[in-house]
Amino acid sequence: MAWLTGLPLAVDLVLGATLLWLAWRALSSPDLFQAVALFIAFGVILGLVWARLDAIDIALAEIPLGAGVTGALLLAALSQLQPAEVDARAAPSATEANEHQAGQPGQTAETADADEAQHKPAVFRALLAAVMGLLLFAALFSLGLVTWQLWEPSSGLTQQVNTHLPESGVEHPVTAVLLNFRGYDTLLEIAVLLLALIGVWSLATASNLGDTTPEPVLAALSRLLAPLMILVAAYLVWVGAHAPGGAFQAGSVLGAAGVLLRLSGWRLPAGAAGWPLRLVLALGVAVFAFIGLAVIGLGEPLLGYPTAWAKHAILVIELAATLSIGAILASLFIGGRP
Amino acid sequence: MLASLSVVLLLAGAAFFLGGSVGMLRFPDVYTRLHALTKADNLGLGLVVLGLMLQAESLAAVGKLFVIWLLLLAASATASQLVASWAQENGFAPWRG
Amino acid sequence: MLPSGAVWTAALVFTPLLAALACFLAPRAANWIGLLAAGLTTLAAATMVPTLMTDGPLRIAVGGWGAPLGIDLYADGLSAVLLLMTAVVGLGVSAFAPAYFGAHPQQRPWFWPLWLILWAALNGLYLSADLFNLYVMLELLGLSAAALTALSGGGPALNAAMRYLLVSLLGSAAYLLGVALLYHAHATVDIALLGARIEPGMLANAALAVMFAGLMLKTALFPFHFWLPPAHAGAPAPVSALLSALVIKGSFYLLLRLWLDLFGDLSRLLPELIGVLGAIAVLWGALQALQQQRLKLMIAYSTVAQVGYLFLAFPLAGGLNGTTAWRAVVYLALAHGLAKAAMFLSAGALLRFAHHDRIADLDRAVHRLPLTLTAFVLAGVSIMGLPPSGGFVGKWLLLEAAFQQDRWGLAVVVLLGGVLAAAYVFKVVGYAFTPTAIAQEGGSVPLSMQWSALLLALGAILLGFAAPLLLPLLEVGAPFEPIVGMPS
Amino acid sequence: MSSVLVLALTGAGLTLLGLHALIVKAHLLRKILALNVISSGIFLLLAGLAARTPGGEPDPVPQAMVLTGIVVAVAATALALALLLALRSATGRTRLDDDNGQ
Repeated sequence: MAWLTGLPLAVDLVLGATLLWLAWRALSSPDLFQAVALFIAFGVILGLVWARLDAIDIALAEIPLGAGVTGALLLAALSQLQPAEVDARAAPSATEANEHQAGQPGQTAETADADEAQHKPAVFRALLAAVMGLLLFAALFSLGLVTWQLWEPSSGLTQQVNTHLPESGVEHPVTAVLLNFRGYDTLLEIAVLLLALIGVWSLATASNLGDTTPEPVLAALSRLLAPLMILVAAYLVWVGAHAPGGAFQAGSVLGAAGVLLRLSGWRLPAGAAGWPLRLVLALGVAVFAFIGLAVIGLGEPLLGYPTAWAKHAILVIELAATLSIGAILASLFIGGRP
Repeated sequence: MLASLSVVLLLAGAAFFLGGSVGMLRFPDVYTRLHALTKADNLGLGLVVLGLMLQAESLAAVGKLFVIWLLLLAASATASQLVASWAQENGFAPWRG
Repeated sequence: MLPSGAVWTAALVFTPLLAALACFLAPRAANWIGLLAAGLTTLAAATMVPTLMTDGPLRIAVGGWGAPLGIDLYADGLSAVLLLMTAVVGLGVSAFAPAYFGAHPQQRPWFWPLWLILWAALNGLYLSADLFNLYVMLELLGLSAAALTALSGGGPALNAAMRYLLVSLLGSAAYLLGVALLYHAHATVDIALLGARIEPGMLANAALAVMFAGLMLKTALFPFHFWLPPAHAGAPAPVSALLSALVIKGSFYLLLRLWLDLFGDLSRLLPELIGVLGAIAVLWGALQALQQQRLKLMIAYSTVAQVGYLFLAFPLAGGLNGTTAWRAVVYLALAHGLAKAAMFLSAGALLRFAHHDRIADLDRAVHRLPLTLTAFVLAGVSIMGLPPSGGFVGKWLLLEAAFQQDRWGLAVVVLLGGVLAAAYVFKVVGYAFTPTAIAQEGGSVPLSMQWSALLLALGAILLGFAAPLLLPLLEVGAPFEPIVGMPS
Repeated sequence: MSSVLVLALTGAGLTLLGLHALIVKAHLLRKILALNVISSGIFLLLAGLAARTPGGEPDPVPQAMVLTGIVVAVAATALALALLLALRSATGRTRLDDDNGQ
């Protein structure tokens, strides 16, 4: 990888400019579908940036999660919102067109955002925009200056992580931080995912995805890919112990497999949609918490696995977490309660 | 020798990608654009993968690159088929000269 | 033998978390699981008190690694009193919930897991000494609170929940930005280590600005309060109680910790500014409350005013006897928690009875629901700050600090806020004694709903007598003393 | 080294770009996109600065934090989108109603 760090400044400038341009277009393009597509492209480029920053673990999570799952969720939501948005595209005075112009104070005030413009005079709006622009620029300037100030070599906690790596049960530093040194955060993070699913289920009453007959080609591909993706997920869990990879990356691949299977017409058997599914969804938090608490009985601190079997404890936790994360992500995409 | 062959293949692959991208931007309708994307890009990808195989450090890496190529072929073929059949169902007439 | 600190800290976070999983797996038993978990969590909070009083503040290294590599938990008097308040309010709301959701059976299986996760997040927040861990807790808290707000469905509630979620996410994003800056400047996210390493400068100011902006947004300090009234008024009554009594205290606690341990010496101007915002909030919130026609909106605006009081300590803290001001606002936060929960639960009982919450149409509710109205009035006594309530102790301490520093303006705001609170509480009481033209048919209200409100209100009053017990507990670990000046 | 600084500064730019859109744009889907851009910008700042270690091996702790952050962001996005759909089916609106008291 030595030649990568030698890449000229130009590559980073292009990557940075692309990110800013994609984000700006995703946030301002008049068509929502286009906005979502640009946002997914933004996620993929961000994945490249992570790889550029030697953050392979983040790249492996950013592309399936930040671009893939988030993109799929956005598209699924958009297809539900679609009827109104189509109307908006047909009639320029309707919602989306207004929204587009609200961000551009230079355009005529009559057609600008209906909610805002009718209450406040144009001068006031322009003043508000100017003040806000000034504030944002001041904020950007100070943030940039602070970042600049921070720019001197510093190793952070690298030394400490490397010193304690042999006791952690894994050889890959990021996995050691996630599953051992800061395992408490990771446990709660899986709880956040589960919480989001409980929240989504508390809102929805029926499955969000319509039961249209799937495309035969897609169905064929999904049947081919799904087993392969499960294999890849298993590989990612295993490889996480000594190289980039781990439960979250594996879980998102598993979740994507679930989404593909669902799109190709596969349904969970009726008997499995009740408590067996819920058990799988809760498994990650439950196993993690159980092991973390059980060690207290052995005289260890909370979540302090004894070095001798830290490796096995982490593997069990990661397997359970992968299953849960995959199931939660697929369920989030499908939306309604099964 | 191998290195320069690899560079030639990578450059050729990049040229096909460029052609495919230009085609996507310039072609008149969804079907011809799909042609540009799938045909030119798949060939470009094949050349890039071949070029990278020559630089690979182990046989396993060569195998992984080959699998990547196969998977991307299957995915892009399926995706273009989905886009085309959606366009047909929604009454997008093909371009006729 | 009392359980060790490690056990009760683990119990405080994991009992509600695992109970939430159990409720998710067995929705039909959710009521029983939830009540059991509430009891056990309260027990864990209670066992913590003697341990802290005898052994002093507690620091636990999760996983045995210790800061800066690992995450540390830290409990002192400040965490302890807030954990206790959360437990008491949590127990009261949990006792209220089964009867309340008996009439809304479709919401019940979701209320329990969401509320128990929220409880775990609050306890985890009060126990954490690690800024990034606190970020995860904030997100857990914000997402569960937003989902609970949406629980009753319907346009206004969903609108309020959506706005709440966006505000909450923006607030935690701003906080995380500050964490990122602090980590890269000082290579740790442990509060105690950062406190020793932080130095005045542009970076510390930037971190202070973004973290305080984010947390003030979450705490709904004027003018960031815009999201609070619709969210707190639109949620189901037990959820309103949780949001008003507990959730905003979480972000306030974090503000307080950051100020006390990290940022306190950085700025002379900021505390004055925060004090002004607090004073405006006290007066403006109370005036808005006075104008409301709906009981729940009135109580929600009262929360805007009461949040204002909490920020009056900032300008006082730097002066003579400044720590009294901190004690005062912590006491006010405790009293507000108990009293506001009681008020929202009373409102829930009234809603069940009359199927509306228009203040003008309360129609002699005092004769039909004497327990509930008693609860409302007792809670109101504490909100007004009349003796012998907990609110009185808090306001008394606050006035003492203000007088000692000759800050007459702040003293006037404190007193005026109390007068306005009396006005809106007595407005409700007045209508509750008045018959309306058309007599109303009321539904029956389960006693568990009425008693849980009354007991919480009594708690708010008893808090006034508990000062000799609670103030020493609050001093464990000397949370308000400047770290630099500590004797070695 | 300085080339990685460019990416950290990009993170700062993305955060402010997202903040602007979050305030200005009315459509809720756009606000959700804006929040995602904000968090991506903060992640870029957090993990970008982790690459300034003298040894060349980046600091794993901020990387792990960003991984956690990405998962939290996905969860928040999912909940926000579900709320948006529920709001839309209850009221027909895809933007916030501004006239509730304030």
